[in-house]
Amino acid sequence: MKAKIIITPKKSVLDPQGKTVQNALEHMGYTGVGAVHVGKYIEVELSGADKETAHKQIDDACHKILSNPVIEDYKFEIVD
Amino acid sequence: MKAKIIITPKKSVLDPQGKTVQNALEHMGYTGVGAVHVGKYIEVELSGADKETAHKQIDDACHKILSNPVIEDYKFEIVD
Amino acid sequence: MTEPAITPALVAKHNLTPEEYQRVLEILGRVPTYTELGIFSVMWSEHCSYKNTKPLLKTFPTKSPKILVGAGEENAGIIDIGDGVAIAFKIESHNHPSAVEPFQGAATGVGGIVRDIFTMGARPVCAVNSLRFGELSNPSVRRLFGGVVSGIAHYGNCFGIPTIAGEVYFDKSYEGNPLVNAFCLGVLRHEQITRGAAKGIGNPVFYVGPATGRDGLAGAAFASQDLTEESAEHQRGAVQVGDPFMEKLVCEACLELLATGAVAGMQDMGAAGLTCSTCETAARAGTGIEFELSKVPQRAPNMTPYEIMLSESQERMLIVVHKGREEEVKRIFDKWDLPWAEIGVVTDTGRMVAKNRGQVVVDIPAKKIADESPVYQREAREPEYLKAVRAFRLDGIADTRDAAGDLKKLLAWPSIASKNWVYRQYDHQVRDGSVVLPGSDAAVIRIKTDSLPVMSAELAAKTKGQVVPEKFVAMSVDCNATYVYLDPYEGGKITVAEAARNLACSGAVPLGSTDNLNFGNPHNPEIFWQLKESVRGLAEACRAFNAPVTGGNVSLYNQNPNGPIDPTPTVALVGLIEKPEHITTQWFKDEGDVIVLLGEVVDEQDALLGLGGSAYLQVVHGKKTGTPPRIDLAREKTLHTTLLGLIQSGLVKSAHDCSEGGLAVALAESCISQHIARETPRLIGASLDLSTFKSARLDALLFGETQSRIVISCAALDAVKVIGRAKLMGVPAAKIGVVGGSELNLAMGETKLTWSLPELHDLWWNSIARAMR
Amino acid sequence: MNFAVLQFPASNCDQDAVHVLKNVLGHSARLLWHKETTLGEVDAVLVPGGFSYGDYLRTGAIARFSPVMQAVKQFAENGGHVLGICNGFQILCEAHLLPGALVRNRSLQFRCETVHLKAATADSPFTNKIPADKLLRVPIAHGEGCYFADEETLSRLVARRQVLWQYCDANGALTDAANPNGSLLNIAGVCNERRNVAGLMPHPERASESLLGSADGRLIFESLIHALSHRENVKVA
Ligand SMILES: Nc1ncnc2c1ncn2[C@@H]1O[C@H](COP(=O)(O)OP(=O)(O)O)[C@@H](O)[C@H]1O
Ligand SMILES: [Mg+2]
Repeated sequence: MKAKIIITPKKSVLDPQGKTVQNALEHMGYTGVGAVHVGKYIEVELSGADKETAHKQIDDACHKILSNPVIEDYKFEIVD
Repeated sequence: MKAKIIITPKKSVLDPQGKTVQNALEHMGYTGVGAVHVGKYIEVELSGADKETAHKQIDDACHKILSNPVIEDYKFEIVD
Repeated sequence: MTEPAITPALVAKHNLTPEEYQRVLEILGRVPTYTELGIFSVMWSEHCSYKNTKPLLKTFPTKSPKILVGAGEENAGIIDIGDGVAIAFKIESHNHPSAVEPFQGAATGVGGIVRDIFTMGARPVCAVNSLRFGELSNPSVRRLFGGVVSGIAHYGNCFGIPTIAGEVYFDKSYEGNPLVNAFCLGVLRHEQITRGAAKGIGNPVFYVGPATGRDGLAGAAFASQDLTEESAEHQRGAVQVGDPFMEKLVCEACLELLATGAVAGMQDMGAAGLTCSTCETAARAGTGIEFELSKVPQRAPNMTPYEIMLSESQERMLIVVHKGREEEVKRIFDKWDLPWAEIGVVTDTGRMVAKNRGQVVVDIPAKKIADESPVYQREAREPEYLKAVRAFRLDGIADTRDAAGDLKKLLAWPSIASKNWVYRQYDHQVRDGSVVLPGSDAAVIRIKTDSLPVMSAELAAKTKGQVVPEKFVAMSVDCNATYVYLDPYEGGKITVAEAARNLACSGAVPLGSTDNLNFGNPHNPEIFWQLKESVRGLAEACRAFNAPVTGGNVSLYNQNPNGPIDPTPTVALVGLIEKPEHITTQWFKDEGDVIVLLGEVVDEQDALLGLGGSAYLQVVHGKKTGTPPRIDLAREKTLHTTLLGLIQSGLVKSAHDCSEGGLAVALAESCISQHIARETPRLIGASLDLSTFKSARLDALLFGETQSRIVISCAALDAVKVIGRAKLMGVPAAKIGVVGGSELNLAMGETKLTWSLPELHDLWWNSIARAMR
Repeated sequence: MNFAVLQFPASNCDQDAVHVLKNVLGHSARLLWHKETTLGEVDAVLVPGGFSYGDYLRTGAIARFSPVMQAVKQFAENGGHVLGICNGFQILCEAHLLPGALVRNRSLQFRCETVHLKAATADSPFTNKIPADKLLRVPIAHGEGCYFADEETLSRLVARRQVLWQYCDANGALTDAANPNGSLLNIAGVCNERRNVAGLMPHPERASESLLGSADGRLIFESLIHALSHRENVKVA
């Protein structure tokens, strides 16, 4: 099993990185580029445990250590 | 339209961040945690253009600027 | 859009008392709009108005012939350092935001103070910070500590400013109430001083920098209340995120723009953002200002006038431009790819008027709100706990039986241990000016011609490409809050004395100071007493050392339901070193050099022999009590001038003051603190004989914190001269040992102690890193 | 000599480089804005340290696409000498003017400290003045200075003596403890195959005056200046 986690800056929070990448893409001539958001991708390999327990554990970990709930949102899926 | 891009360190590249997250998870008592890999998630909002053109542009951008092929792999999807 | 009706509940929610609200009604002659209510709320918060501390701040010495811009006049004070060059510096707190989000809170704290400095027209050349946390055994403290340090590193490193000094203390009273005080120093020529005044009726007003979002909404008001779960939660929704990259561009663009001469006035948007910058600039110039909110660049959709006025989005500036010179602003900000907008105009009405799509939403007399905030004379009462503190005697404390072990414990105590875990994360060398890096008593930077901001054509013609002689500026930030807690007045004096002593050890003469008063809730008379008494001490000491206060910051309400912080009036002192050869560091230099102690080894007049409030009592006996050591400012001053005289005569090879941990810690640090390169300390031994000093107690002799003491070393041939000259000046001086060997040896009559230097070094150098692992 | 020191948004060691080249070493040096498309009259290009574009996305990734970098590429292809320091090294790697890449320090923390460096060869325009047994004391200040290249590239670098500087301890040994960031083979700096482009993470410009603690970094600039004044008439720009 694997957990695939995506952590992104909250929409209400300034994302200087996203803004800078957006400007760079525009400068390089890519057309039709709108807002860019840069976040983190975390892949956790999981052994044992059933999917449900894994789900609970990862959710908890996301909340407690993997993301910073003050400025970030997270979502994840557990895949085989 | 949106491009969702995932950039991960190549397996051959040292990933101290992944290792640190793995240790932290173990430390906190999460069980069955295997290897952890930490990468980047980039979301690009796209206007106009058809999906195919968007696909081409994003692939190009990933190759040229969003990832560094020496150390990273990328994959992406275009969603509505 | 309909705005909420103004009700007593809404007024209370904005932290305005009924009397204050009455005052609002009088000033306006009508009921305020919702936006106006918000404006009064932040402008009259402690953070912006100093309404609880103004009477105290007036007691600081603020004048000297060298002061070009004094306390309270502008964003930062400015002092002349000769040859047409001046320095601007200031300290500021970001405590509450750091408690909520340590990384961003600390980062934006750095951003804010750097902005204050370049707003004055100065180029920021170095940063300093003063940090306080709970104890490292607590995981949530470690998270805060780690987050704050990496936030400071992130912002300062990326901006490209060396962070060259600071202090870090760990004490239970800061658990949940961390203190993050950031200092910045900049340099400029006298002619380049820029004012935050909206001068020139009819001049256009520009907004430059990134778009306004909902971040940090009413942050100034948040900083002006106790830290509770509720207030923190409220603020979590609006965390300010710093963008040091943007700040660097804004700084460069502003300095470039100032050189065109097109600028009539400039002010950063710090606390209370657009509100504060518009009404303060108008109030300073005695003018009015009128602007259109829909022209303000906005990051989020559907922002209300209230939100736009109160947002604390970072890295924004307000610039008043001479009419007809608008193109220059546009050209330069376009060059740096920075957003700008012309949002308004300077008027002669004396009012700050904000319109939203043509409709007036704010109309307030600028001077009244900026300068005529309510002022309170708070009640002060001596705290109860001081009775027990004063009653404490050493009777119940047995003298040390393991002095060797005690020194090791002290060196490994996080508040004394090396802070390299912190400062190695900061770029402390960018800008090619760091002469004495973190790790000695005071940091020293070099200022050279190309450190200065670009000149206007006019100024360039006047200076004719003359090279400014290199200048050496030293700085140190200090506060022993335990002392202040145990005796606010003496503690206040010692805070300044220690900073001055650190400067003296580096070879510098004080020029001025800036202070950050971090306290609990001033409505509590015991806390207000702490505040009042420590300000009395600070003021007296600043006078004694000729270090007038050029500005500072007040951060009250540093308390959570578990209680207030120890009173922490941090002081940063800045001084000048005349010649590069006078720059002195704290570590021993050469084998055979003689070690001399300047000052009285133990203050026998002190019933606690310097052990009250000492690190030793805390670490070895678990007691944080007792009256702290006394200080005699006149003697201290003589000590500094004497040391400076010796340094300037080329007689001193190293100088290190005795502070926490006393003589033994100072000696050990002189043996182990020189760091040559990664994994390469330079350890140099010493043999001391303290037999001639008759102290009743060994612990007092070794670890007592009697004030006004400095350990110096000099060439053996010079020792007699050094001691003679010191005595002539009335400073006690005695040879206490010799530099050399590979151990630290101490003899006192029968007692012989030996420490291995690698062991001491490891305990001292690595203990914070170990705690953070 | 005529040096051009590139200036990207948020370069922050640009003025330091100019200071050393001009005031300390007495050559002519000027800043060159990233939007410029030509280099003008120059003998060598210096890509300074800093946080170009905030180092957002990846260090050096965005700077690489500046107009001035296209001119630098051309200059290098014509044999012109280019030296990248810290962020400049990262930019040159991103621009494929140098092999490999720089990734996060293994400590995951920014590191500012002085390191000992050893020149692995004197056979380059950037090391010719460094005595064989001389250890240089030079500061580093970076968060992403861990040098990485795949095995094949690495062995090619070694075989062709493109590794120019390595982190070592006070005795010159290439130990793990002396390695501040986890770089493979303790690599602190490399050059290209043609040996006219080099980059290193340490900051020689911060070690060019004894007042600042070390003047060892000057040897690197002096090597370059020596090479430039003895080069054959290569046509550049
Ligand atoms: N947060 C920090 N940032 C930078 N330098 C620091 C920090 N904390 C401590 N230092 C440096 O470590 C050294 C020792 O600090 P400290 O123990 O407070 O000295 P002292 O007791 O002499 O005032 C000083 O050079 C100081 O500037
Ligand atoms: Mg000291």
